[in-house]
Amino acid sequence: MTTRTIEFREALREAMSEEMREDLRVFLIGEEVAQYNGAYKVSRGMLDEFGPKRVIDTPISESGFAGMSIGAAMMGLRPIVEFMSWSFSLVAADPILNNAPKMLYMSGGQFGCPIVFRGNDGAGGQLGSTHSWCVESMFANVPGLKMAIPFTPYDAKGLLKTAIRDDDPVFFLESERLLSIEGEVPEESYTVPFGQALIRRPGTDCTIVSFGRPLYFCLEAAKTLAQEGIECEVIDGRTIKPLDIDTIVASVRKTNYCVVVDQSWSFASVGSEIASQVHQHCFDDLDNHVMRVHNDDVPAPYAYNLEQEMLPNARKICEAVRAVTYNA
Amino acid sequence: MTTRTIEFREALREAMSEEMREDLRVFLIGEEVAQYNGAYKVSRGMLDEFGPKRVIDTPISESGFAGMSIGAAMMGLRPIVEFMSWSFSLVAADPILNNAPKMLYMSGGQFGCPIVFRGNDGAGGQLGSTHSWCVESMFANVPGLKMAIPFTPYDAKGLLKTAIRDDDPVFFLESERLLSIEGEVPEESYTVPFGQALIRRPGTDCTIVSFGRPLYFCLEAAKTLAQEGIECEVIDGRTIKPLDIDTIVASVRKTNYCVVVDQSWSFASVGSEIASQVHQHCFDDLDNHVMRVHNDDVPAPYAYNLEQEMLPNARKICEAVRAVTYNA
Amino acid sequence: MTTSSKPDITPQSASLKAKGPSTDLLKQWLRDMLLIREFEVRTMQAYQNKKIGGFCHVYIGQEAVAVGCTAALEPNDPVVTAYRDHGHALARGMDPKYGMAEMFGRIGGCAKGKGGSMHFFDKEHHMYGGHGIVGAQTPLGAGLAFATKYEDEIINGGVSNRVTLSFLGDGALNQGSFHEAQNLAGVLDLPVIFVCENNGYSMGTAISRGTTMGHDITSKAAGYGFDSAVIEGMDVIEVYEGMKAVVDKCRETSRPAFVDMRTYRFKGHSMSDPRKYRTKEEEQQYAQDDPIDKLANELMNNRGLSRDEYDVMAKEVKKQIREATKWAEASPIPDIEELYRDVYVEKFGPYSGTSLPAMLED
Amino acid sequence: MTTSSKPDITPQSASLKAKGPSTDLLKQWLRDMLLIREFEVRTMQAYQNKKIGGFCHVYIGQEAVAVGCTAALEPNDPVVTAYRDHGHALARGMDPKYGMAEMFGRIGGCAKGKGGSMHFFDKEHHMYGGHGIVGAQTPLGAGLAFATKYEDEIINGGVSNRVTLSFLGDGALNQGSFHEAQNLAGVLDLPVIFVCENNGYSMGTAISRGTTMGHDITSKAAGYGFDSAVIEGMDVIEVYEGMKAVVDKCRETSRPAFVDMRTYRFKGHSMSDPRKYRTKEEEQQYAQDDPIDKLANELMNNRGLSRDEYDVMAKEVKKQIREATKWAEASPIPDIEELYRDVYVEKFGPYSGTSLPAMLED
Ligand SMILES: Cc1ncc(C[n+]2csc(CCOP(=O)(O)OP(=O)(O)O)c2C)c(N)n1
Ligand SMILES: Cc1ncc(C[n+]2csc(CCOP(=O)(O)OP(=O)(O)O)c2C)c(N)n1
Ligand SMILES: [Mg+2]
Ligand SMILES: [Mg+2]
Repeated sequence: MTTRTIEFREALREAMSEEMREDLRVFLIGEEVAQYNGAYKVSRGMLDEFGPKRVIDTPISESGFAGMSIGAAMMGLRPIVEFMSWSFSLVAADPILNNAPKMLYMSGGQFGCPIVFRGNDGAGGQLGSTHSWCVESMFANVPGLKMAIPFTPYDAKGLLKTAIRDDDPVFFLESERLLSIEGEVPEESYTVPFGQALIRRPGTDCTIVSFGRPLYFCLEAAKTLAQEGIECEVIDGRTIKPLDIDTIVASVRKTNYCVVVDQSWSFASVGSEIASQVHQHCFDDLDNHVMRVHNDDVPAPYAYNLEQEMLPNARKICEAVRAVTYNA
Repeated sequence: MTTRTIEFREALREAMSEEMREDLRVFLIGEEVAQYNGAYKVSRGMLDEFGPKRVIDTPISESGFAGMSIGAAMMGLRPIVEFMSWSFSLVAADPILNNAPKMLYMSGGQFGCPIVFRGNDGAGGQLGSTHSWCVESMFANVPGLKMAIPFTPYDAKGLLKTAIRDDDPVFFLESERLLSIEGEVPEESYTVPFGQALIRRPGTDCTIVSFGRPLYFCLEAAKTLAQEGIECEVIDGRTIKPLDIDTIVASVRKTNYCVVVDQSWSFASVGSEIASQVHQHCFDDLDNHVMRVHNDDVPAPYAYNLEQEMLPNARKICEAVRAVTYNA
Repeated sequence: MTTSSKPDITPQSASLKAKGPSTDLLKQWLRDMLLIREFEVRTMQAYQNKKIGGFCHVYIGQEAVAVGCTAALEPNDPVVTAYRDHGHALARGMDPKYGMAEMFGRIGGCAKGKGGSMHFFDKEHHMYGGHGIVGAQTPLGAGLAFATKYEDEIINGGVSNRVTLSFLGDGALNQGSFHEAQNLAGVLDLPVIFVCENNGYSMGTAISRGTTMGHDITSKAAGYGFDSAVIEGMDVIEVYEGMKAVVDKCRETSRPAFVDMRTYRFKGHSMSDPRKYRTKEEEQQYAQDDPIDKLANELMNNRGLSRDEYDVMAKEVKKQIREATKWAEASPIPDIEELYRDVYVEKFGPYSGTSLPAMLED
Repeated sequence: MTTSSKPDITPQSASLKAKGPSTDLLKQWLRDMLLIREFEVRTMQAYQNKKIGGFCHVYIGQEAVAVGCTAALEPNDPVVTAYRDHGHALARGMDPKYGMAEMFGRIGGCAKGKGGSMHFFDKEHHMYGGHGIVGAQTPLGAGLAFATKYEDEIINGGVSNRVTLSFLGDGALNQGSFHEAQNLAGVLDLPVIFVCENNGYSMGTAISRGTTMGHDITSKAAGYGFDSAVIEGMDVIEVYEGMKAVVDKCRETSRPAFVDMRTYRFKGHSMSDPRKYRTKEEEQQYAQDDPIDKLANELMNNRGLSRDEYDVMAKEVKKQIREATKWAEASPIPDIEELYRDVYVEKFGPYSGTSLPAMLED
């Protein structure tokens, strides 16, 4: 495979463009995706290639265009719905949670929803509390949907292609903080399957599980900890639903310690879910309880120092790993 | 204290009426709360007593009247907002999650939101998937709000009065399935504080933690299990936020086993949170991992047999307790 | 079609009235309305007998709307509506046995017993539900119209020119989603008609109490630049003729439209509604407008339908519903495996993929 | 105030124009507009210098709106707006140092550095934010009006008769929450005026692309039975006079109203906007409409303001903002303890209750 280095946002764009070339049913819709080339330039150039009937600008009506796209998906189209930010998806909570993931069930198997909702998720850009949502914990509670959080440009492209081809609704959570990072991506077409976690750094002493952007903090922490003689195994879950608990369990059985790092608030979160499942599967393997590192349980503040402190940063991860492995 | 037997819905009504008599800032607003006397007759007679300026019918505009009430709360009024069902609160997710719980923070302490959102929560009435939401797991993720789930008429009244007097936003989750049950309620005014769990049945062999309606299933299961020689301690958490983890931990330290029963879906749920916290605090006390009983991870089906099977019923609880205590 | 302050679409009344719908067609409509009525009467009975659970909203009084609107459509035009959906499904052609079985919670139901009364779906007949959240079906309706147009323009390069009907209650006028759906339909030129079944009440709230400009809701449509019409919904011929004009124009122009369809529900909002919010007089007044009586009278007085013919028709319908009910009762309750079916198309974990209801295989 | 197809409220132009606002008042407005302009210029600079983070939307070009609207209000009339909120806060009377400190993320900020540019609040000046979610402030605005009325009728038995201004961008026209807010305001007779700062664009979307009837948005207000007005927002005198009529009527009748306030933002949507969606010509055209120049000219040509006086005023304003910026820079970053403050009023667990910003204690 020949590869080249591209930005995360380009990887996303390639995924969409390739799938749109392959499948006429696929289209992109959202605020400023067309003429403006995307608020974050993810869709730059797509209007030129596909025209305004397949790259569609909308008014600021998330509930309306999400619902409309669900209707289109019921008829067999395969919409990619861009939320400028997942923070703006709360106004569309009803269609995305009550319609898309339940239509197949309520209709007794008649109408599925092959749809992708995607956009920026998570704090870290000093956007204040209304604009800094990490929706994964809230929305992952709901059956009928799948959820992916890419960490590298490679995964951004591969997971998004899988999402677009998937026959079920997929919530695809990107991080604005990652859009400009670069990574190796093959020239050839490829996909990354859902439900397969990846070991981003092998280690023997403590398993760290995370998704998306906080993996950077995890890898940073792992480096620091390695200097202290603690070798962490950092696992990138890649999809929250389906969750590859097997890879996590296998690692914990080896390391006997586990820290979960989740950028959402702690209460009733992806973090608590993974902690709970790890305890269940590894009760006899664990030498300490699972530790969790989260955003602090407060609305996202604007001030830089407060926001940085709120995030599940490397310092907190180091502290958690040291605390959990103290008896190693 | 003299008591009398009243219905759950009457207990709720008394709480609201008493507080409205005491405090002119309190008002009730929602669909059909006034002229119709409430879709579930919770507010029966309140229009007659308080008039249409304090018991206010609204159009079917949850986002609008929730947001409007938040604005009123910013000015110091103390709205009680009735959602006919919490299932209909998804269309109001933005105001109730982005505004109410964050206003105090975003305004740097200037504008609090003393508001109560209340209504029916949970499946069990064959209402199908759009009308059977258990929102506790999704919404409890968010800091800045409190959350109460009453189980008896006594608590319904006492907790609701506390909620109305509270200066922070409270999500108050009732069960339509409980509205007609009766219970002893004092004549005298009283409140039930937030953050204090209650042992509904003392026991020595296994702790069962739950909230609201599933406690019936828990008590039913505890009876069955007692006949098998397993004495369960059934804890009613009463408020999810704040969570009285101390009472739960004290119980688990005694019983060494724990089952959490949560009527919401399992993933990233109140159940996973409690399981995770119990593991954290009782790692050395537990003789097995915490078991969780939830709604099955599917949209709520309409058919009676499917719905009953989906619920966290007594059979599943018994199975969980037996499974977790197998090594006792 | 009565006129409002600004009815933008008028049927070519003269010419249409001249030929008008044929007598055979009218008889068919009468039969369709009788079928819905009988279905609903049995539904109420079954509900009282606790064979049906959950919420149940019957369509009695509004039959002319579903039947007349359907008559104005092509068979493959998509339709979507709210939870008061039995009439639309039957008018669209769903065999009543599947509807009844659905409400009985049986595997033979149109949604295998998983949807219930509020969630009737029928893919074959282009009926996209049955939706429980007030207003939520209206963006879906825009989406169906979007898809028909997209299929024409992008996929098939053809000109199926389908028109979507998106029904809503007058209560849904005040939901934000409907506002957004209309604006989107407007800016995207979608061939969708929003038919407001204005029965004057959302639950116990008279339209004048909950809706600004409740006396003239087409004024709202003007704010989206829509054509609109006010149609007398208790007369199936007026419904048909009024809708035919709106549908034809929509098909031709691919422009959305709004219809204030004046109707009345004879029963309560749902099965548990004491109807204290309206007077007996008002109900009696409307009872005289019974759309079935009206058409039956027209047929008997002017089109030679005999009393006997009518009785035979009514009897046939009764029999059909009786048999549908029997069929529904005989249909088994769903296997517990159905719990984990139709959650995801893909099979994984506890989920066993999806399968179609028997309705689509018969 | 220009006329639209249906402007329902007209100022008593003759009489008002006759006396009109006094020269002193006009000078004050000029100063207020200059202050906002200078604040925004420094904001842009500070943003470029990375002293400000997050999203930042400046108000340059729209100054006449905030200043003219405020002038039409009583000091205790509540105001709420969207994220482009600096102008409203300053016009309402917030000392610019608190705003600048807020954007610098300092404890001296109006929200102790927790809100940022999009979330300016000022309780003393009845400024209820600064809200980031498009449209979300409009139900809040209805709620403020509800509360003023409720206080009058239920609590105080008095007649404060406050009027609430709820600002929104033209992009918010298409959010469901605004639709619901308007209908509620209508059925509940709330004294709220929805002022649409129609600057022609929501981000890169021209109003004609995103909004049906974009050329005449008062047609939407008609669907709620509102009075409405179209006001030329680049001329502070027109804003004041037009708004005064609307505000007075609202105060008198307790009926909501809608204003199509025609304005233009001279800069990009936010700090990162290349403005490719509009032409240089269009921008130059509007630059000639600069509301500050317009008022300055009026004052110089007809009211005897001298060049010197103007320069002194401009200099004072510059100095005030320079000092505000210095003050802001000198304000400390928030203690880490602030993280867990203001989450709940009640103290419990890690939460340490709440405290007011220094702004309210000075
Ligand atoms: C968002 C939402 N809020 C509330 C309800 C509860 N509810 C169901 S039907 C109804 C009244 C709807 O009236 P209308 O739209 O006029 O329809 P009709 O019943 O007259 O057919 C209400 C309030 C709901 N289903 N969805
Ligand atoms: C619900 C929601 N969707 C999207 C956004 C992102 N966004 C912020 S401002 C904006 C444009 C708003 O335009 P307009 O209302 O005209 O206000 P203006 O910027 O012109 O002042 C958008 C799309 C948001 N903040 N909230
Ligand atoms: Mg109705
Ligand atoms: Mg604008």
